[in-house]
Amino acid sequence: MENTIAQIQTIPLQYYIIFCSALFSIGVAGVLSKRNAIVIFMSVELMLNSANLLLTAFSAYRNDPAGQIFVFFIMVVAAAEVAIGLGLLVVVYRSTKTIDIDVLNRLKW
Amino acid sequence: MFSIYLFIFLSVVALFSALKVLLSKKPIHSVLYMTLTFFTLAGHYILLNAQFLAVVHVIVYAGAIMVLFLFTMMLLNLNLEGEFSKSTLMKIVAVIAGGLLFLVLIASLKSFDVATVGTPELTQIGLVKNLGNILYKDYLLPFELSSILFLSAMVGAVMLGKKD
Amino acid sequence: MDIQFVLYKLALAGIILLVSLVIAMYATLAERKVAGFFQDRLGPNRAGTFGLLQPVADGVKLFMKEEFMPATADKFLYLLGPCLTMLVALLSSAVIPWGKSINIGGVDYSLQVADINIGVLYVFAVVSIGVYGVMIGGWASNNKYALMGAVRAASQMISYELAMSMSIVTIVMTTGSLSLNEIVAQQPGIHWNVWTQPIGFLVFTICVFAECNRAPFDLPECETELIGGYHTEYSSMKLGFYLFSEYINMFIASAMISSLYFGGYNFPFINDLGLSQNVLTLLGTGIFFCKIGVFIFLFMWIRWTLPRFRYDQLMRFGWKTLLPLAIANVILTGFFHLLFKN
Amino acid sequence: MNNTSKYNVVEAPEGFTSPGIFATTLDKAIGLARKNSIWPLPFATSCCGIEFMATMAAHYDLGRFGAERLSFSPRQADLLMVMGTIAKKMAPVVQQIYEQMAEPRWVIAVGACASSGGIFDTYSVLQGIDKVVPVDVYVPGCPPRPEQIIDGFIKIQELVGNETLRKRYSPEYKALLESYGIMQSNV
Amino acid sequence: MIPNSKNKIVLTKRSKVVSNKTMTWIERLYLPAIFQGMAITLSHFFKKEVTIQYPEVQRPVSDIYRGLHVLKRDDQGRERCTACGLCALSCPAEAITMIAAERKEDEMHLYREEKYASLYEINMLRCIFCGNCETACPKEAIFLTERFVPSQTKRDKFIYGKDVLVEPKDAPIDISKRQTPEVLAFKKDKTQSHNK
Amino acid sequence: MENNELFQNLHTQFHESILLEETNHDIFTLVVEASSIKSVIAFLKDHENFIFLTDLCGIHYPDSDLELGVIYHLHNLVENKRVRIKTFVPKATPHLDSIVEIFSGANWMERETFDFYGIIFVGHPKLERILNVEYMNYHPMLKEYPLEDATRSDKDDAFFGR
Amino acid sequence: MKTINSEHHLDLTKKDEKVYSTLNLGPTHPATHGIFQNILTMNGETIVHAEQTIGYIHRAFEKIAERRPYYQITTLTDRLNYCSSPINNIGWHLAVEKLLGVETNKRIDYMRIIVMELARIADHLICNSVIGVDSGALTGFVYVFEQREKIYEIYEELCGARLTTNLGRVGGFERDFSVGAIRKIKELLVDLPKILHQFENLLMRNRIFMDRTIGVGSISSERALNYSFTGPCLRATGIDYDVRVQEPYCSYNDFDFVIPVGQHGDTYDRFCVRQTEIWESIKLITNALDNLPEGKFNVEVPAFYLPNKEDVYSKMEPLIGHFKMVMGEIDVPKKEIYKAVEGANGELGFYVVADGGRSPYRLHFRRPGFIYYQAYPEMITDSSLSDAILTMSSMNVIAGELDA
Repeated sequence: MENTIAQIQTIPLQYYIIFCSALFSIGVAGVLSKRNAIVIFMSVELMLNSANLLLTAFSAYRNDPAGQIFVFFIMVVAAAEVAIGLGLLVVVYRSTKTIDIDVLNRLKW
Repeated sequence: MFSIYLFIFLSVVALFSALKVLLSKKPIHSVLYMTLTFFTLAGHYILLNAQFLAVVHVIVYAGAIMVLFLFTMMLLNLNLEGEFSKSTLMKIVAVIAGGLLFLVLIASLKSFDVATVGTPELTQIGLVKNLGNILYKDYLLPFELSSILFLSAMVGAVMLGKKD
Repeated sequence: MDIQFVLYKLALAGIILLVSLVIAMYATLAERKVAGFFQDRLGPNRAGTFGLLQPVADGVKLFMKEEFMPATADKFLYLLGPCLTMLVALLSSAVIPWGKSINIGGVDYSLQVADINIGVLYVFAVVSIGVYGVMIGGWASNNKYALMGAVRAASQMISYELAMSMSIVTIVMTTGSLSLNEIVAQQPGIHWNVWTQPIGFLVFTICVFAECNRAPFDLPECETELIGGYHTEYSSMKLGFYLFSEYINMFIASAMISSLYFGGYNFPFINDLGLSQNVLTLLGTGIFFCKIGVFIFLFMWIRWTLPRFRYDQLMRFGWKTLLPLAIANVILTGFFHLLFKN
Repeated sequence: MNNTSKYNVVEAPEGFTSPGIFATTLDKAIGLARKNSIWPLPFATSCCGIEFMATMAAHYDLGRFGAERLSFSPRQADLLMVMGTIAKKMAPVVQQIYEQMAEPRWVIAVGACASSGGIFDTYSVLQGIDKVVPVDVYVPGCPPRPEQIIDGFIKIQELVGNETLRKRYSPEYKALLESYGIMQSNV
Repeated sequence: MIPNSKNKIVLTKRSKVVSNKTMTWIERLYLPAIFQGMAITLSHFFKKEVTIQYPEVQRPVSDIYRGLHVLKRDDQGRERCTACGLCALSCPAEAITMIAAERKEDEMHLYREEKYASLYEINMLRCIFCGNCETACPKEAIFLTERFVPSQTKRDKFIYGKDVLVEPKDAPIDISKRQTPEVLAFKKDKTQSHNK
Repeated sequence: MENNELFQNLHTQFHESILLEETNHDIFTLVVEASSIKSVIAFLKDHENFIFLTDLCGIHYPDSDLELGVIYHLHNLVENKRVRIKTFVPKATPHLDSIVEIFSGANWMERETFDFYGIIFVGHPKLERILNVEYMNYHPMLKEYPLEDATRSDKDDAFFGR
Repeated sequence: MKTINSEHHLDLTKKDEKVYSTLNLGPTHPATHGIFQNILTMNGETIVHAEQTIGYIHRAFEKIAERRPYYQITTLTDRLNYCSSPINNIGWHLAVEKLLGVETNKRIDYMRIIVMELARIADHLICNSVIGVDSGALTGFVYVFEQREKIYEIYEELCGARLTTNLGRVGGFERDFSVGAIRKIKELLVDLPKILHQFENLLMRNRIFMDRTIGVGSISSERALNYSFTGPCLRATGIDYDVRVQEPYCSYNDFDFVIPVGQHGDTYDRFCVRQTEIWESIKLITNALDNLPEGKFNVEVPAFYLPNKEDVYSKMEPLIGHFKMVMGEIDVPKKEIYKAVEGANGELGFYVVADGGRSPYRLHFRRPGFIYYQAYPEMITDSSLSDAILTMSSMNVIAGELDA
């Protein structure tokens, strides 16, 4: 198994950077273009993930574990964020009957 | 060279499904494409020999977060995206903005000297043993703090979920 | 990476696939027979002697039944649901150590498809995505009962996963490894983990029952409330996949219980027999399957004895009883570990 | 005044046989499998339902024939067992259940009420379910003893075992269903 | 005197509250009751199965079981039925159809009385096997037996005519177990015209 | 006799509304004018402890002026007394006050009576057919309608003298 | 206290529309046993409103009864509450006997008590085991069904049928208890308690079951009386109303038995009340069988009890009487009577209006199930779907009785 892993490093780092920026941009476009709060939420997750992958890639290439630890913490935060976010969404939905963010433009309903 | 093909395959699938997340009519399809994206990302982690992260990624993202999304969606019983969507203008603007951002990032890469990153070498840091050692020795405080964060998030979610 | 290695792994995977399918097949028969015996009746005995051809008959019938697709269903997801369930059910058998290695021609062949050093985590990952098949199927059917079954399945699986992982943490703490192979190897003879981790074993078993949607946690498909739950709208082999994957899950779960807590292929006096390594391995594998059989029987025994929980009680039980119990177990184990190991 | 029913009442059929179509070896093998794996949908409305419970219970054990897996979802069932009185109010429901069942499907009318109305020759009771769905086997008795229900089940097994796979595509079968106004889904 | 929670009406002195809803802490633990239940089911696991393998093994039915009807002949092989119509009248399901005919001279050996049923049909799908016809028969002609009516694939096969209902001459069906001891004693008295 | 006492009480309360008192039946029977049925029953419940509505059903006398009748059975559980109250309405205007407000249990019994006889209970929360199909256009328990299902084909009525 | 009727006050304002979903429970849902339809308005898994539709097996019993002679109505009563048809049979016979003013002797009474209590046991067994089935424990159901099978055998010995017995006649029984029947009853009295103990041990003190049933579908005694509850459902609310004690028939007052009552009228109360009633019935049967007096198994009822067969075969007078009875040319007093017996589900009443003809002018069955089932929406509001299903099975609404 180890020698298969050795081959991995033949992938140039730029590829990762390009891939992750593409993913990130898709996430940005999603946040901007969607009105469904859940999909927006997912786009945010997409952006987070592209950052995660890039961090891991850097950490692997630089042989520095800090990057992966960082990813680990991001995942924890993301999980917490989703739990709260979706909880909020459900509450919002209960009181307004919609999750369309363009309707939710007031701070009070 | 096997791994480069694998990388390209994973990346293409990931980008495709990430686009489908945005383009799908039904939110439930978005969720499922999102899950697919996450699986491809897990593949990327394995390519980088970050086994632990890959598995945690699957457990956390595919196993918990996306299930939560799906669950919320079913709970709210939302099937219709068609009833509201942004105006075409906004969509175009969004795509342009995303595209521009991509261009900027690529452009910045051009001025960035990859050689400074270091030489790729056989890495073992992604294995659970090494990661665990570092996590519990050097990063013990953040670890504990994150657990407190998690706990408070849980309490918060429970409080939110309570009916009135 | 020589071709021989690949071939051997492929063959092993194929054999395990086959074995788990056959075992699941006959688990369906066993369930019906065992239910019969528990209820003072005979169970299927017309298809072949002792009803041995019953699973075959069921399979052929399901294959030949009309492929039905509800008009309002989401076609693609409707098909995806059962396939995903089946796929996921078969995935987790890869990391289970079925036995020690066999020595042929001086080369050791391990009876484990992939000795991943994070095998336990791998199993968790697979289990955690197991819920998708059920959710997608229930959603795609566009039927209220199916949707309710799917929602129940999702919340149940997520909730019980937590307590399950907490109960395994203690195993990881005592063995110091995430590799299933290693965990099994650390339980020689009768030094099984169950003696040191009785609470963990209890919590793990209960959670596994919930993860497999078996009674008393069979809410997602309970007949008297939700007709068929998430598979209400499924017919033919798509239904077969759902029913079948339940038994595969049960098989894998039993294998997990026996390798985590009951020493896997280890058995008492293993070293006093003075047998050659290959014989010992085969014997160990046999013992392992016997242990699995016992747990499959336990699954059935419980199912035909207990009433099921109500949805909210199930949730309360998972979050307020099992999870604190598992956490307390972790703390206790850590405490004892510090006290006695150092 | 009496003609108040909305549903389509068809004359009772003379049962359905498949003339001129002979079972091949494959048919026989599949028939053998099918007949040992008939999953019934118990449509129990009254007394006969209680006797059906007795049939399922320890003394008679319908499970011996591989039929103890009751399918309450019509999609999954092979055999519709109508047990008990079917009132005119219920008739459309029976027909709907039949329509929802996936092919191949069989129907057994258990007991006098389901088969013919029994003693309830009244304005509110359907005089036999063969007015709304085609029936394969009738079991007499009010209610039939479990032995008779098993007899009826064995008769169904014989039908199933000797049926050709092509029966469901045959014009006779289609005509039969059409006479009941039942749409075949995708045969 | 309308009852409310404080003022419950008590009608008798025999009442006793039977439901105990407070759980002891052992019962709260789930496990003891579960183990007890498992012990019970396991004890049945090793018990002998009570199943009767029906088509091969017949369960004995009672002597007076009400199954398929029989139209009796007398000792000389003549049909007993005299077509009085009481059975049809007493049938709640209206399942019996009969047409009476006058006996001709040359039919003395076939029919016992001057009138006989030229057509006697029972619709077995309608029949509810209540036994009213047997009770109503004043001529000892119709009885229910412990035989079952088999299921059929066609509805019209359930109209049982005389060919099925009348007992064969060479194989009479014993119904004496259904008759009361008084009737059986009476049957021995051959001086009675009924028994000749 | 206590029945007399009960009758006296009712009589002082309702005067002419109580049309008839019959004692030749098994239980004390009153015939009450249709207009005051609700108040009589309310009185019996509140003042005479008839707290339990045992039964409510209709009856049809085609030859009488007031064709349709409703029969109430009330039960005084504590003293174990039963009373039967009858009331009659003409078929042309079969209107009667509903007693659902007094006894919730009367709800379906009244619906059933409506279904069978067409008696309209004024004030009933949901007076619809309950047992029969909704599109049925007659009230089947009226004496003039036949029992049999017209579609039965395997019977010849001539044999049964009916 | 809840409002009078929950059927018509749900305010579905526009805001709520999206939250509530409707769920059609039945008529083919497995837990409704084939016949009831409940349209539930759900908020998630909580029921906010229920609407019932019944009549899916309406068979026009009362119309048939107006066209059939008195003795043929026995076959109808069989099919009312088919789980305990002998009680209905004998109840009907008692009603006719009351109409005719016939007194029966003690032997008939005791025989009737044995038969009726057997029927009560059979009915309660099926109800309680179905509660088990609906809560997921199927095995107990099969165990008690073995015992029900034994009760069937006893019926078969007594009358020749298992379920719809057509048992007994006006004025007594058609035939005496056979030796085999008495032997089988004694065997049952030995076997049933063992299995019943096992069944209770499987469920009664099991916390899962207790959690599922306690507080589920409860109704106050006040509301229950207002809804005219009777039988175990009323007794579960704490009111000890039992027709066997209030208006003793069939010499029930010769025996001393406990009337079990519950506390809050919930599913667990109903389960326990039924379970205790089974034990009391076993005692009653044992007592009645031990004290079974000698005597005839029928009394002379000139208009109804058919003459002995041997007399019909040989003598003119009985033959004419036999013909008259079967044809229904009989003298019945012009009278109205109401006779109630304690059916398995509550007060089973027969209101007979006799005009002297061969069939009753009007026969109304007071069907306890029909009357108390209307409280079902009130009982399940604000509970979950699972609770609704357990409540339904614990109310033991029998379709034949419900829809007549």
